[in-house]
Amino acid sequence: MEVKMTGIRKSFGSNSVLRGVDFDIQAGEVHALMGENGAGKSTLMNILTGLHKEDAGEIVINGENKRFDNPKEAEENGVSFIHQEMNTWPEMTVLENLFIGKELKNKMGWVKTKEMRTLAEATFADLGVQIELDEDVKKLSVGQQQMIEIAKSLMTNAQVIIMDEPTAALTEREIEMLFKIIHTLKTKNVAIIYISHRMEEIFKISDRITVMRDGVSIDTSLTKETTNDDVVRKMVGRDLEDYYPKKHSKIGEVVFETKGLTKENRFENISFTVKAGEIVGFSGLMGAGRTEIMRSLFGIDELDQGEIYLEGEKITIKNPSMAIAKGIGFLTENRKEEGLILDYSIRDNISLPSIDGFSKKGLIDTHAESDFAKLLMERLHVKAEDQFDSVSSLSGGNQQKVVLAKWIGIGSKVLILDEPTRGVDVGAKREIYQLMNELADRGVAIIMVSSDLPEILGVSDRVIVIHEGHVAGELAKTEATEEKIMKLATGGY
Amino acid sequence: ATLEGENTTESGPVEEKDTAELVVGVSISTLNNPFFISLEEGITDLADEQGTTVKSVDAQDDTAKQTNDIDDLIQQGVDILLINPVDSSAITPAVESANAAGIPVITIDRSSDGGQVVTLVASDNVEGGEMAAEYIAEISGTDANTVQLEGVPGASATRERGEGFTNVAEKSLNVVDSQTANFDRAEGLTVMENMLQSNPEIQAVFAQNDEMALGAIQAIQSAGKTGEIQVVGFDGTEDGIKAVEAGTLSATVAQQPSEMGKLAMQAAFDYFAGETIEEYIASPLELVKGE
Amino acid sequence: MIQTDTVKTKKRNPKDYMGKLGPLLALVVLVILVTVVNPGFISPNNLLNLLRQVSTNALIAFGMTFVIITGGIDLSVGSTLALSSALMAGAIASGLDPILAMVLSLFAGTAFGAVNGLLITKGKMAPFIATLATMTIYRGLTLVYTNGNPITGIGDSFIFKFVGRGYLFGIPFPVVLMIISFILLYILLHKMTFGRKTFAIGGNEKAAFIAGIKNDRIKTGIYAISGLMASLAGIIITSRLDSAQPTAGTSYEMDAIASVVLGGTSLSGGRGRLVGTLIGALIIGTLNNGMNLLGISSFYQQVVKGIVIIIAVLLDRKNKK
Amino acid sequence: MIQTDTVKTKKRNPKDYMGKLGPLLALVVLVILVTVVNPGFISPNNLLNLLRQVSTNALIAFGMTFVIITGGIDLSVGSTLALSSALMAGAIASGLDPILAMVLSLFAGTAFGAVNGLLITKGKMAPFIATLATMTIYRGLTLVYTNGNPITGIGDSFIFKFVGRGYLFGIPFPVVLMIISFILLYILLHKMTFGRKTFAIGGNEKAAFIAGIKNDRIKTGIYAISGLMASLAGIIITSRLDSAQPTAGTSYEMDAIASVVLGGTSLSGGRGRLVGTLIGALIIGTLNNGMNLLGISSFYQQVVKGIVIIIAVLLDRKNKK
Ligand SMILES: Nc1ncnc2c1ncn2[C@@H]1O[C@H](COP(=O)(O)OP(=O)(O)OP(=O)(O)O)[C@@H](O)[C@H]1O
Ligand SMILES: Nc1ncnc2c1ncn2[C@@H]1O[C@H](COP(=O)(O)OP(=O)(O)OP(=O)(O)O)[C@@H](O)[C@H]1O
Ligand SMILES: O[C@@H]1[C@H](O)[C@H](O)CO[C@H]1O
Ligand SMILES: [Mg+2]
Ligand SMILES: [Mg+2]
Repeated sequence: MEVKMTGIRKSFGSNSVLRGVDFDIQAGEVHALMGENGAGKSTLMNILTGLHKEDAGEIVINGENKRFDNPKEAEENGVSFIHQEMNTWPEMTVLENLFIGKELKNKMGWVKTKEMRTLAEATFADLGVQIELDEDVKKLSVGQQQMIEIAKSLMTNAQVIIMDEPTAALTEREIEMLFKIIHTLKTKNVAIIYISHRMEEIFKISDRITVMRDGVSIDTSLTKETTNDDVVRKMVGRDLEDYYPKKHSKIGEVVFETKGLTKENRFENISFTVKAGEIVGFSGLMGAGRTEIMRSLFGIDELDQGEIYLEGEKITIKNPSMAIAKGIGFLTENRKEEGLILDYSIRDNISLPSIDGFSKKGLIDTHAESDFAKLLMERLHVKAEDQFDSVSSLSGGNQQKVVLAKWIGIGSKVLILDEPTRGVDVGAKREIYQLMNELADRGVAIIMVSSDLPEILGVSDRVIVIHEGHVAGELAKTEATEEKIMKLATGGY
Repeated sequence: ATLEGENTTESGPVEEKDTAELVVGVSISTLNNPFFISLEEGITDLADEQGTTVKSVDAQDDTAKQTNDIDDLIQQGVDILLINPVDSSAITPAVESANAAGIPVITIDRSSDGGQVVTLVASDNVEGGEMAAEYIAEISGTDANTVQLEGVPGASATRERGEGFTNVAEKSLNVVDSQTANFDRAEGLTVMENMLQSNPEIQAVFAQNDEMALGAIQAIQSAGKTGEIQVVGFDGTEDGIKAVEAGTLSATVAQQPSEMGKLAMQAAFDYFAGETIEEYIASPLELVKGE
Repeated sequence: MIQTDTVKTKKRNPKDYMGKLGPLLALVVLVILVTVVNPGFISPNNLLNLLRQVSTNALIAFGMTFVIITGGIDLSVGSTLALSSALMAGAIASGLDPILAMVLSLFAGTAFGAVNGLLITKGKMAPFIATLATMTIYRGLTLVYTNGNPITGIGDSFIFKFVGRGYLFGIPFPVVLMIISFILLYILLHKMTFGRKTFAIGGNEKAAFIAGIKNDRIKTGIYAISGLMASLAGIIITSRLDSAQPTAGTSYEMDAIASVVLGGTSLSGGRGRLVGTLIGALIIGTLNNGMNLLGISSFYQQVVKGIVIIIAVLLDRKNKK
Repeated sequence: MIQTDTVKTKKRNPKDYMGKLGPLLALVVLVILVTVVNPGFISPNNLLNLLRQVSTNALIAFGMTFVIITGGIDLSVGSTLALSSALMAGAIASGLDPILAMVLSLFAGTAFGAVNGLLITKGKMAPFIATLATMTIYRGLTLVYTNGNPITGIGDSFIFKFVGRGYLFGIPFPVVLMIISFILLYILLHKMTFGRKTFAIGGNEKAAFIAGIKNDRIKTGIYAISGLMASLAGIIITSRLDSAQPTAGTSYEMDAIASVVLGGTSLSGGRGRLVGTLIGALIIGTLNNGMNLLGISSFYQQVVKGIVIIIAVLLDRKNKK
């Protein structure tokens, strides 16, 4: 199948998001679509699959002028879309999720469960994942849910598969698996549109790269004829210096320490320390339990056992409010569900954890609050008209910066960042790293959970590897390599 | 396929029973209203005196619930049913069920449109409505501008009092407005307030029960028209009588709910004593007026 | 093959069963309690009586289950019941064939439900406020149509009487209707794609749309079903009372919603079971019937009912943990 | 096409103003309509009368606004009103100082509200079902306490009479209470951290919790406020009726919720304004008062009220687009 989109334009209200995009895809190729957050990549794909309607432009499919009215129609015509935001039903089982809207049914309209089960098992086997089909999806990790989305798409026998940041929630292992599948699909002449902010992946699997900037397609070239720096330059419009900025901070005393943190069936005997000015990276496979450890020590989930020390003093944390009062901040991995109030303004989001600090006898000093928000926005280069813009109108990267701003604002001594750059473009990533460095300079102790191995290696002073709820090992910056981390992460020594 | 209430057990000669052995099922339309509380008290007081067992249920003004309640009483094998229907028509099948089970029925305050009942104990609501209208014409003059506060739409008391009132008012009063206030005091207040706004020259009010009348009196008071507007209520509840004594309520068509209950209970005793019972036992109505 | 992907929680988690059994357990405990105090409770006669009492609420609650699974609510069921019944009774009274009149009533109920659905989907109104408004409107129309009076003189036809007062092989016909409806709706909800879509809409409306589900159509259909069930309950009540009452069905939505929630269906949508609703309706019915049998005063009955609802919901929460 | 096509961005979006003005516009149109047909409507006397009628519903709706902003609902307000009033009247009748009795009533209302809050937060019950249960329980307790009879003989104290029947500079005292409550609650909701937290919980409960907000405490406080406002309304009603009615407040929750929604507060939480609620309450009050003035039969009144609610909500939706 061949698709050709030319001169695509689209505005949301007064916000013109696509201003003339040309994009094409040929059978059997992997075509990477690159661009900063908010460049319009997802919007372009939404138009292709009929979720949005273009204002102007032409779509030609197999030589025919054609557009789809809705995603279902696109899918029936062989174009499947794995969305950036997952479209799962948490309360329903894996099996039900896989077949929503396309259940196999007999002539009477009865659902044929057995046949669906067989088909699902086969697909999972192809993907190399083992997920219980009768489990509720809400009990799965983000990564596992992502695999379900991929499986869903594979089952449609699509000719074109759009993958919008499919690996953002995956770790190396699953990514390897996904790439194998992509190769198989290519041999079956399936075309893949691949969107990702992980540069190294792009060069590994794509045949062509199209770069978008501010709603315009800048360039399309063969992957083998271009370079990483080249693509980055086209995306951000200037040269980026080194990807992982140098960190100079002095590492001081131990600020934060845990001893024997345990939560039944989740993790056991987790002990570690973090020093002032230090960035400790937490690595591990999908579902290893990193997120759960952090949630428990921050008081979101309950801890069964263990002790927490802050600056040498034993502290108890029963809920986030207590953690914040002690000077601990936590950027959660799921910014839309737990990090932001999407409909609210940037200011209201930034000031939320510090709101009591702006109150005089309970009355909010809105001037001080606005100054505070403004300062942080400038400091973090949040791209927005002003602080009263609603967060939902920002691009993913800028949303992530708002969450970050909110935690920096409370003046934490200890900052836990769970997947801080998930779905964030290269430019913004670099700014976030720089920010982490600056915080470290000021003596903040930073814990960074990340599934992005290069990032772990590039940013951390020390790496702790979690395997099935246990600390599998610890590596100093100097000794850490991808191989060593993977070995620990998979239970090897 | 069969129907319930189809095969009425022939009510042969009544098996005489002593009051102390009797189990009486009582179904009251609602206990959210002082009137029916007095009614139930009338029944239980007499029953207690005679050592009779009473099983009482409250339909909360829901016709369907009352049918269920009566089924429950029939299940428990009561000897006789004293029913104060929520609605005269809707009670019919329940009475038929009781007939089929061979359980005699006495209705109180409101009749049953069908089935066989031993007797109906009630005051004549139509007559009461007429009494009220006549008294208003007497104190406020013929063709006085009068408004009516109606009870719960569809309730037989509402219909019958309205009917009686209209019978007389058509000829001798000038009815300027008539709205429902659901037998409720708070609604009586607001509805009256609004009526006063739209009809400043109201001279008299007929409220289909005392609760609404008392609400209307508050509205008249806050409009500063106490004394200018005559209010006539219905029921003769404790509060109503007090208001008549205080002169804020001109009159109330007093029913005697407790007496009604007693009469019904007594009829049940007489029935099981083998006496013949009148088809209709009138509970006294009395116009209680200030001086 | 990669092993690390497996989920630790297994399919047959005993706690899951507890969660599902929670409502049933509550019902059993309740039945035992009532029986101990008054053994007459479990006499076959009383049980049939109880089932007949339960049937109307159960029918309404079945429809409400669909609505609540989509994350909605239908406050208008009581008024829909009253209006469709009044129309039917009016038609019979003015000479229409009773069977046709009953069909008319079911159509009317379905239409009133569909109006709710359209307000919610096309009008994008919150279900609570849309059905609150139609609750008032349908009730008002009933009062206007009946002029506040019950409609009587409708009871000649055997078929019509049979619907509410008949027995089939010793089982009250309303109970038969309840069982048939249960089976049909069970299949619709749990075995057919319509049900899957219902759950999908409740679980994640946006994702359902993207998955090609015609949310608006399904939702309108669901509110129509709710209206249909309300009008069916209305036919039974009208037949049982031999008259259409203008105030019929007042506040029935509350018992129906309570039954659905007691049955374990979540008010936030996306989760629920029809068999749970049946059990919920039986709990409410047993409470009503049992407390009458135990001679508890109607004032205390309300207190007890509220407390039982709280306890049952809390227990269910606990089991689900 | 999916719904999110809209930009709900700028604070200073002119369409937003339209959205905010929507309810006010509806009110103005309504007032003009009624006045044209019956000029008596805008006589100062009737307006004061209208405001006094509105005051109790407005007070309850103010509390309800907080509840709805958190994404909750409080069905128990009417029963809370009745129970706290009955307790107060009982206390006065048995000789307690009326002022103390009024304070007692406010405390009681607050406590009943807090019980709702605890069921919802600690018991993790859905607000709808928790307050549905307490609605039944509080009503039952009221009936038990009053034995179904109104409590009378409480009207001797000037202060007590004044609360419902007094005038301050020609303004009915209930209206004064409404204005004072409005100002205090406005500050609480829109100017203080408590309000900010209320919105945050409604906007995203999880995010609010993680940001260190004590959700449970705030929510419990909010339901307590709702109870407090209901009991305040109860004092006014009791004073006006010179007696505590066991059935007082029945179905008041519906008018309160309708007022809140008409005022533009979203039932899904996170969005709302107290001034909107005031306007919403005025719309409902104008409807009730106006239709009486126009002599519309009470049956049709219900139909009209429902239709106006639908139209107002639809217009509001439209403006917000
Ligand atoms: N439904 C919508 N309504 C209004 N604005 C929208 C909508 N969808 C997207 N936008 C805006 O369009 C722009 C492009 O968004 P899009 O999601 O296409 O970016 P993207 O290139 O996929 O970015 P990312 O890498 O962060 O996913 C953004 O500024 C976004 O805020
Ligand atoms: N509520 C739950 N019920 C059952 N299992 C759960 C639940 N929450 C998490 N898990 C499981 O616990 C394990 C740890 O998950 P966690 O999210 O902490 O992993 P992680 O190391 O942060 O990985 P990820 O990259 O997926 O976030 C996973 O296997 C997950 O499926
Ligand atoms: O006779 C009673 C009383 O008047 C009561 O106030 C309302 O219902 C009627 O049936
Ligand atoms: Mg995107
Ligand atoms: Mg994680």
